[in-house]
Amino acid sequence: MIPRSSDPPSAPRSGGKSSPTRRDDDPAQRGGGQPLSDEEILTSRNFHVRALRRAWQPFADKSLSHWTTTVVIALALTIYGTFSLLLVNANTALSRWEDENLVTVFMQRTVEREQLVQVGKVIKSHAGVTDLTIIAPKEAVVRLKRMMGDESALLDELEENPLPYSLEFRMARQDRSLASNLAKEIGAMPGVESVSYDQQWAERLAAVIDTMRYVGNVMSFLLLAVVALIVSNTIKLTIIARRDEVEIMRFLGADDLFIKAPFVYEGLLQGLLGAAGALLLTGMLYFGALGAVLELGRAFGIALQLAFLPWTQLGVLVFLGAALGLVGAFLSLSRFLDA
Amino acid sequence: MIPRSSDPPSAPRSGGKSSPTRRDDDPAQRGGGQPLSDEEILTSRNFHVRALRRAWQPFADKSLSHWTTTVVIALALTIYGTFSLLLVNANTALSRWEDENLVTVFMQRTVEREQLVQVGKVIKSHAGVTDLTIIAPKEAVVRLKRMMGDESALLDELEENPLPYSLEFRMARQDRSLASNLAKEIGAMPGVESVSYDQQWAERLAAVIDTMRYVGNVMSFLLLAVVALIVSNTIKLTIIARRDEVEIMRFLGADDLFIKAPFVYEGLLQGLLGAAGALLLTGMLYFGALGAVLELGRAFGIALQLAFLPWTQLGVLVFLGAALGLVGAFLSLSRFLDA
Amino acid sequence: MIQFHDVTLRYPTGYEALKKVSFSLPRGSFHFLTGHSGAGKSTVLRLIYRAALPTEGSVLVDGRSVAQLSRKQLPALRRGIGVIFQDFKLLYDRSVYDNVALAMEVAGHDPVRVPGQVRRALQNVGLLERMHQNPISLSGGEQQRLAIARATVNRPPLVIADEPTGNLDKEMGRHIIALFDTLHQQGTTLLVATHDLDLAAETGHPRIDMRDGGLIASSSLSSDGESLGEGA
Amino acid sequence: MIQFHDVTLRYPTGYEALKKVSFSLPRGSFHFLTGHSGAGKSTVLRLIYRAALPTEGSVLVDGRSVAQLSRKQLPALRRGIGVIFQDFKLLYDRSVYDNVALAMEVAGHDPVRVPGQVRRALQNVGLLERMHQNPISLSGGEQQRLAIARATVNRPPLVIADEPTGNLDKEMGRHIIALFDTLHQQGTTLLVATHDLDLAAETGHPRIDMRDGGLIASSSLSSDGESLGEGA
Ligand SMILES: Nc1ncnc2c1ncn2[C@@H]1O[C@H](COP(=O)(O)OP(=O)(O)OP(=O)(O)O)[C@@H](O)[C@H]1O
Ligand SMILES: Nc1ncnc2c1ncn2[C@@H]1O[C@H](COP(=O)(O)OP(=O)(O)OP(=O)(O)O)[C@@H](O)[C@H]1O
Ligand SMILES: [Mg+2]
Ligand SMILES: [Mg+2]
Repeated sequence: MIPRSSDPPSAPRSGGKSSPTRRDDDPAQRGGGQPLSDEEILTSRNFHVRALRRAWQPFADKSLSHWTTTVVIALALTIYGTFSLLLVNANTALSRWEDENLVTVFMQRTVEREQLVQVGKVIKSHAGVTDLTIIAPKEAVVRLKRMMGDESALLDELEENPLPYSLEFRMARQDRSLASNLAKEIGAMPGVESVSYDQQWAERLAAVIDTMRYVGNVMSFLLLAVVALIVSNTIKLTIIARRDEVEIMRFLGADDLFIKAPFVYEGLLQGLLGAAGALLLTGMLYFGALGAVLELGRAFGIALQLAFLPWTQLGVLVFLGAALGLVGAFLSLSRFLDA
Repeated sequence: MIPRSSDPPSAPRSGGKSSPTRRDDDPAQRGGGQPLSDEEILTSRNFHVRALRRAWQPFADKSLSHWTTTVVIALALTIYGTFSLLLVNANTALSRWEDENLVTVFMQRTVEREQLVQVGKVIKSHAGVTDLTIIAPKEAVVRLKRMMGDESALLDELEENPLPYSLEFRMARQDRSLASNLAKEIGAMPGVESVSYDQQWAERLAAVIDTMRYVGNVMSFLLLAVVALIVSNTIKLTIIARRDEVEIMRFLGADDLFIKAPFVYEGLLQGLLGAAGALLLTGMLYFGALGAVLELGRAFGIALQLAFLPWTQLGVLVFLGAALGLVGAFLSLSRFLDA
Repeated sequence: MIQFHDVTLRYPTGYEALKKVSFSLPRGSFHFLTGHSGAGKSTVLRLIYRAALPTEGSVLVDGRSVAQLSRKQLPALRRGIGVIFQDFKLLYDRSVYDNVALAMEVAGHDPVRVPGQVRRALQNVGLLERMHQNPISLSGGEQQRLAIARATVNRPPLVIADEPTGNLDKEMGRHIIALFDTLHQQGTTLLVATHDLDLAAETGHPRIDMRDGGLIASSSLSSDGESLGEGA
Repeated sequence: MIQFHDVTLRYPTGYEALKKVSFSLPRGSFHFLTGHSGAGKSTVLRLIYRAALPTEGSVLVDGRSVAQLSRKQLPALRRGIGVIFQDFKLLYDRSVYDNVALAMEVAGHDPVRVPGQVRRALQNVGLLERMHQNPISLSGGEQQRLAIARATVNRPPLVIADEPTGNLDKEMGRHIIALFDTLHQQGTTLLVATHDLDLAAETGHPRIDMRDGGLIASSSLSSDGESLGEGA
């Protein structure tokens, strides 16, 4: 008889019937030994390591869908991060402007020193007034020239300084609402030509920023919801690819957590990797934009500034990444594993 | 004997052996009849209808992944569309500004009428000069006041108009490069104080727009590449879900095109639906932004305009959607069906 | 070990696959479950590891009604039963070895014990040399033997086999039955569904005979002293 | 119809599943292919519908070497062969009817002809009443019969069956063989792999016997006048 290479001759035909008795060397495992309880399995030191390794598998296998999803998360969080960056800087600009809150009192050209001092006293007597300064006509011309830029040549022609004295002061934040009353009162005093204050501008800008913030929040929410769906899709992909595995593990007596943990870790991994990518991208965008903004500022002669995201916002980014991954995972699990 | 309800008593046990002879009523189909050729199958009038119906199936089944992908395509194309919208409008603004291309010649305060006319003649003699105007000092003050806004009160104090005569003209587009030479020549003439022209500003703005366009193109390309990957993932999902079906159809003798067509249609459908969504969203954004921009313009006293995308750009959007879907489909097909 | 009390199972299609089936198998027994294609053999087995629930009547395993097990208790029941599925249910994305090892992992066995026990189970069915291959590259009969190795590697107190020799030649079929006999001698309870009456007759183990969802009393069964319900 | 010339098949693992196998089956013949589990029966069948390519030697179907078919010609070859797979290869996301109809759609049959022919094929295997069910709800043997219905619905000139009665009781097994006999009488060429020597013996059709990847000459074969190569 030709030897049957497909059936190792040692075991099934010849040694098959005797080999099962060899299990005697392992008495704890005899046919009838009770299997471990759920708790014992799940608390076993290897459980989470195994689940995490299983979750990492598709990334290590360079699964296109997993890396794509990670990139998508990174991009979405980068958009969110860029938006935060804009808002943070717009807010800084606004509060700096609000802090300025300069009120300027223009005196008549014919004003007398007496009147100037009188007006200064009245202003000082009001609550919340700070940084009161008197601007002499000379100083005023310098400022006007700076403001007119290229056309300042016109002013060189003036034979006599046409500008009057003026007074500047700021108002403490809490008393800001009084500014318009104060402006009216001062405007009525003798020797005062007119009063201007930029509170109105600040209010308009604040309204614009509020709208931006609102639109941004709505858009970010939609964006993140879509990304959660994408994550959930990717995990659905894994679940479908492992549908047989899950069914078979169920039949072999695997616990719910044992089956689900790898998918949850998978979502979490995608989210965290995505967040890491987003931090990197946002950082790169920041430095790119920083150069451009400074350049632009120089070109238009304005001193622009750009701050990076504060730590709390960076934390929010990482948290959003993790949350996206987990929400995506649980969406898929509840739809495709508990049915 | 108890009747075996699981085996219809009519057929297998009793009538089984005789029923195959009934095929005689269909002589063309006898065992040995040649099956149709590939061409005949593929050109059959039902082929594309069937493939399209099969492709629509997951959408009709409300497959989360298919609709998500469609939304993702829509969002990506909307971002692209919004970007185009910005560029189109920035370009319009730029070309309007370039059309302005105003050159202003400030005369000395002491200029004589003779000199003024002389300068005007020289300017006129140059090619490409249009719209030459003389601005009297009175008119100049009105303009300066408009420019200074709130601080124009200062000018009221002037006892004597301190501003000189000036001349304004524009240059035709093709002769624009001559502006700086012309400016130098005029600047050297007697009675001329200084020459200013805003060509430099236009050049700076053009540089900014060019950078925007470059960054935008790079970003759009990346974005669309990612979206193509997402589409390809969704189709991969379908392919995996139908892996057995594909294998079995291969074994049954299905042609390549017969197997692939539904997936290609599926990608195309996703892309076109996404493009439709993008048109809708971009339109909505446009009308939303239009209100905001006009509002903003009013607040800051500038006349802002916002045009919608031209037809060609809308066509590009639809084309991009279709291309995304097809590229995604072919990516998946080549990776998962031809292996 | 296993008790069926007037079990009826109607599938959602309205088809009555089991009709008032009653029987009881004591711990440590070895029974064959025979019957024509579609008689209800697989359905009986599915009820035991709760892949199906009875429409009427009750199924007890180890004295507990499987229908009343909570979601959390089900895995423990299944870890106590080694099932050989009619369609094998192997995983084709991992090696022969890993297929068997999975059963031990799921049951939470000490990792150091896994390799030795997996090798022994594979040797019992003659697949030790195929350890590193993918099951897809095994012949039909080899896959069936792999399913047997996986079901027995944990040495569960109860082994349920659905047509375990359908893809095996006579010689290999006898070898598998001999393997079951060894398990039986060590105290394992066995229930083996098959359509091969010759195979069942050869061994002399009691037979439960089914026809159209009901039981037919069998001589070897009554001689074994088992209580048997009437077929519908 | 089918010719094997010194066919050797070495799998990537290095395992030699077929060793210089030669035989030839004339058009209109009906052969059994027998052998132990792992002998190489399924491998021989896979070579015919080109799910595998020979390492050495050549396989001819209808006088054409299958190895030399272009990618575009392969589908036509397969449409001419009705295959019953050992693992059935059914689609569990559609009805019994649709499983059979798919074979006709793929072959591009006139849609109006599909329903009648599908019904007849299902009736032949006793599954007409199960038409609207999902194959997942069929018993093992019923699924096997569904696979038979699908393979024969197009009435292909060549039918290849891999263990088509492994999940069927004797009575149903005989019925299927009778169905094959009817096809045979109508001119279909048949090759049926099985490990059930009794079933093959009963029918009197010639047998090709395999052992470890080689052929063993069989009396009924030589009496049939077929040329047979030597086993390795
Ligand atoms: N989910 C279901 N829905 C409807 N009918 C079902 C379902 N599952 C099984 N059946 C029917 O119940 C009957 C018994 O099925 P079962 O699988 O128990 O048969 P069996 O004895 O194992 O047959 P075989 O030897 O062919 O495997 C069959 O006729 C089958 O079609
Ligand atoms: N892809 C593969 N890689 C490696 N070995 C393989 C592969 N496919 C089959 N084999 C081996 O080739 C041998 C013959 O396999 P084949 O499926 O032809 O056997 P068979 O006669 O059909 O057996 P059975 O009756 O068990 O189905 C087996 O030992 C099998 O393990
Ligand atoms: Mg069954
Ligand atoms: Mg085989």
